[in-house]
Amino acid sequence: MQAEVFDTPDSAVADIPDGATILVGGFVSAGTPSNLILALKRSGQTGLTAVANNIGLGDLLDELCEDRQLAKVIATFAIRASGTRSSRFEAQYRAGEAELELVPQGTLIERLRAGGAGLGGVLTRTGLGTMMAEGKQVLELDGDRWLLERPLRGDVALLKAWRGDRHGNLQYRLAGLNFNPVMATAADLVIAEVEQIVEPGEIPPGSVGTPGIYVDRLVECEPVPVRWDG
Amino acid sequence: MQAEVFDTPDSAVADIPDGATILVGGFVSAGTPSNLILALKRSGQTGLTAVANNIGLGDLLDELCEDRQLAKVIATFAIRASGTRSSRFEAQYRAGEAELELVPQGTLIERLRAGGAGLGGVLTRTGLGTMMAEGKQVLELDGDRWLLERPLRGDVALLKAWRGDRHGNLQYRLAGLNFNPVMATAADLVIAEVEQIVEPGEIPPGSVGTPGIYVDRLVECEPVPVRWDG
Amino acid sequence: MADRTPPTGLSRELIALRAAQELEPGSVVNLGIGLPTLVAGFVDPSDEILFQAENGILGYSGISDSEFDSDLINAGGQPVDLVPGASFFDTADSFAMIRGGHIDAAVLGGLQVSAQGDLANWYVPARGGGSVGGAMDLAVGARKLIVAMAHVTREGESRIVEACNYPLTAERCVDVIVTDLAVIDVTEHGLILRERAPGISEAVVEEWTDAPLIIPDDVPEMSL
Amino acid sequence: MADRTPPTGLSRELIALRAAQELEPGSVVNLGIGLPTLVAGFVDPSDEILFQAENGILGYSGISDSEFDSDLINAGGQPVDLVPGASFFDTADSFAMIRGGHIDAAVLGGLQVSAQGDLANWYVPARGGGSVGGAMDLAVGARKLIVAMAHVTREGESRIVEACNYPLTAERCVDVIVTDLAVIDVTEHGLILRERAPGISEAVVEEWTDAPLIIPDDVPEMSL
Repeated sequence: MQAEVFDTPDSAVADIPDGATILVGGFVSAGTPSNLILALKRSGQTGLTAVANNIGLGDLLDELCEDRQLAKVIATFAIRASGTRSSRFEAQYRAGEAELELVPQGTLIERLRAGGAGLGGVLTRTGLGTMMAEGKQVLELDGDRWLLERPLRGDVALLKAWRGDRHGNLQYRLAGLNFNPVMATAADLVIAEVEQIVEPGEIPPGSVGTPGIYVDRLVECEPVPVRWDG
Repeated sequence: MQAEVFDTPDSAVADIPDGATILVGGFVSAGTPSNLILALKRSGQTGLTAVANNIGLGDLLDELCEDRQLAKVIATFAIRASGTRSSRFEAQYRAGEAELELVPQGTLIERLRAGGAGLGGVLTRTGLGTMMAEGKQVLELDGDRWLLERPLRGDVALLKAWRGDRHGNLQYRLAGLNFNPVMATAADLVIAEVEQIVEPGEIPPGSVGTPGIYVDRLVECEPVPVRWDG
Repeated sequence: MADRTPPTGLSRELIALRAAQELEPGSVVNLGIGLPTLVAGFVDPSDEILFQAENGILGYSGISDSEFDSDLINAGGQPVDLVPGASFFDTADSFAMIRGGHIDAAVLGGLQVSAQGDLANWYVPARGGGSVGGAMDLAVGARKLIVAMAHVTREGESRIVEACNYPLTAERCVDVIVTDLAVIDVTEHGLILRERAPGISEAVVEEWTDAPLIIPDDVPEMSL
Repeated sequence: MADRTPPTGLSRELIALRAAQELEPGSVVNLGIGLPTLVAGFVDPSDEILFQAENGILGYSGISDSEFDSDLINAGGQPVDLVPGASFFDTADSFAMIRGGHIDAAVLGGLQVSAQGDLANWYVPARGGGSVGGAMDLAVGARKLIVAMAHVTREGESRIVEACNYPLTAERCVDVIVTDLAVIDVTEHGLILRERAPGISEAVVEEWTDAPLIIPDDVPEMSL
């Protein structure tokens, strides 16, 4: 149950196939695997589906649109409400070159959690009576109506943590957790960039945010500075 | 959002009404609110439903059967497989004086989580084709069969943590987490016994196991030594 | 309607200030992106209001002036300061908190609010695509939902309507509407005008509200 | 059948030892209560097998001789020692791990296993009530399920049966059965005898197995 340590983010993502579904951790600037995203850009895979909280909001995911690597995005923030600034993804979406599936944030995380936890779905009120309910099963139970949301998984997950050890244990800092711990459970191949690789035991057992068994690959990188200015 | 600090476990549980449904955190000896359970015994409420991982396994929940306070138990471990040792609860269950609802552990925690997280239920394979599926809805989705499990909540939750602060933040130690963090989210009144009450900020923000908004009452007590000898 | 000139009401900052007055001392509050984030700057620290950011923070006090830390931001990407007793958690736990009814109040922006309290705030049909974020979960889960928005669009159309023609965020979820012109309660009897912005008459509010509005006697001006 | 004397096979400890041999180096393993907990004592530390306890520990090495700490126990309530790189989590995360297919193997006790690999291990009809614990989730979620049990009941009845008459834990979940008499694989072709306990013949295993058993040529004795 050792995680494989890679020397560079490029080598860690090199064998991701075209057409893969990739879960990308992070929330705007926090806990976002920007080194791995940039490596994916250099690596040049195409036809990818990205599952992430946001695209084009200070994250670097939008960089993957420069060479049209993204066929589809599943996200909660994708198109800015005001038209004053636009992302590459927005342009490709409007041109019909990339698909968008918008998912409420609490539903996105529950679908990912279900995918990682072996659940067949969850019932939520979120989205009832809205466009999000279109084509979805509604259950009426004891007089309440619930939307059935199905699991979501990735072929690959790209994560960012603070520290990692050779067992794959990850420790997050501050609000860097967000989507990372759940995405770690919901993909076949889990790749994490960390600021520091430490010896097993250096991360206290109570401070492990993602137990090592979920993580397949680790790469130590200086974080890419990212900031969203609205 | 201050948690109310009580001087004694007795005063913290005194106004729990007869007939209440009480979630009891802990797993055998770990993270078990034994002081609060013993206070409930002294307090004498009757007709209670207890939701807990176990009864009669080194925990003190079985003490509540001495004065027949439990009308029903919802648990994962309740009757020992071997008949060599028996609990008071087992005797009352066999005499038809107390009800038992046995729930698989992973289903019990998901039902509680759904109750706390505003979900209407979850779909699991666990229990399909067994007695646990009796009377429950089965959904067939894309060729797979899933058991629909509904949310579970309590009127009261009794928890045990290591440290707590006046905001109600709780920090657990070692394997003392178990059912406590989820139960904290799934009851109307949440009472926690802690070994130590500290100032807000002393528990590092990344080490808070239960955010303070879930906790209504805190009481500092010396833990009751408990051990299960099988 | 588009040929009339909308009245000049409160600034964005004053809408935020007035929305802040709706928050109970000691309550747990989530602020939406945009105008609502300004609300954090207008609460009295002695009220001990605890702000939750859906990206995984409970207990930030406001926007930070310190050096930017990319891992310490609110849901709008802005740097924040923490209060003693703050905590971090992941998105699953954050939305369990939101959807599970553990947030006392949310302040969200709005595009339209209907007479029944339906909210539309995530999708501008003319632009398409949209960004939903946590809005749908907050609208469903927060115990009290305050919508803070301009009363009238730039094109001169009321944002308070009989029925939303923008796609909904959630049905029957809004409790209070705070705009540059008025404070309006959404009740089972309909929309009730509670306060007017300084210098704005009941008649002006009614004129720019495209839904039936109950106007009690002597509607006071806001005290800001 | 009850009037025959069951053969004497492996001790509980040797069943655990043989079950331990089924575990892959580097794998993540959950051990059920009772006999399976003994398995931890029979793995080679250099194999770096990581034990998961469903009460919220990944990475305990075995039963501890140190002073008892009530917060550091496995699912059987026994004190455990941790390996470097261990972690703690709550029950929701623990069963996400189990149900989600992240545990390579589980070793559970059994009351009955059927020819199709159905498992019954939580409810003795004569006693009623029962204790299910995490068994149903482990049976459904573990990638490989090893059942370690006595081949025959004290009353002389085979625990390996055509169809379980005890209430099921899960259907078609068992991969390998390790008993005091034999190692049997559950395959799509049926039950296949892989190994015999020392001194136990194929015929004896067959005699005490109440389900069709495929017996290849030259079934080896276990090497313990």
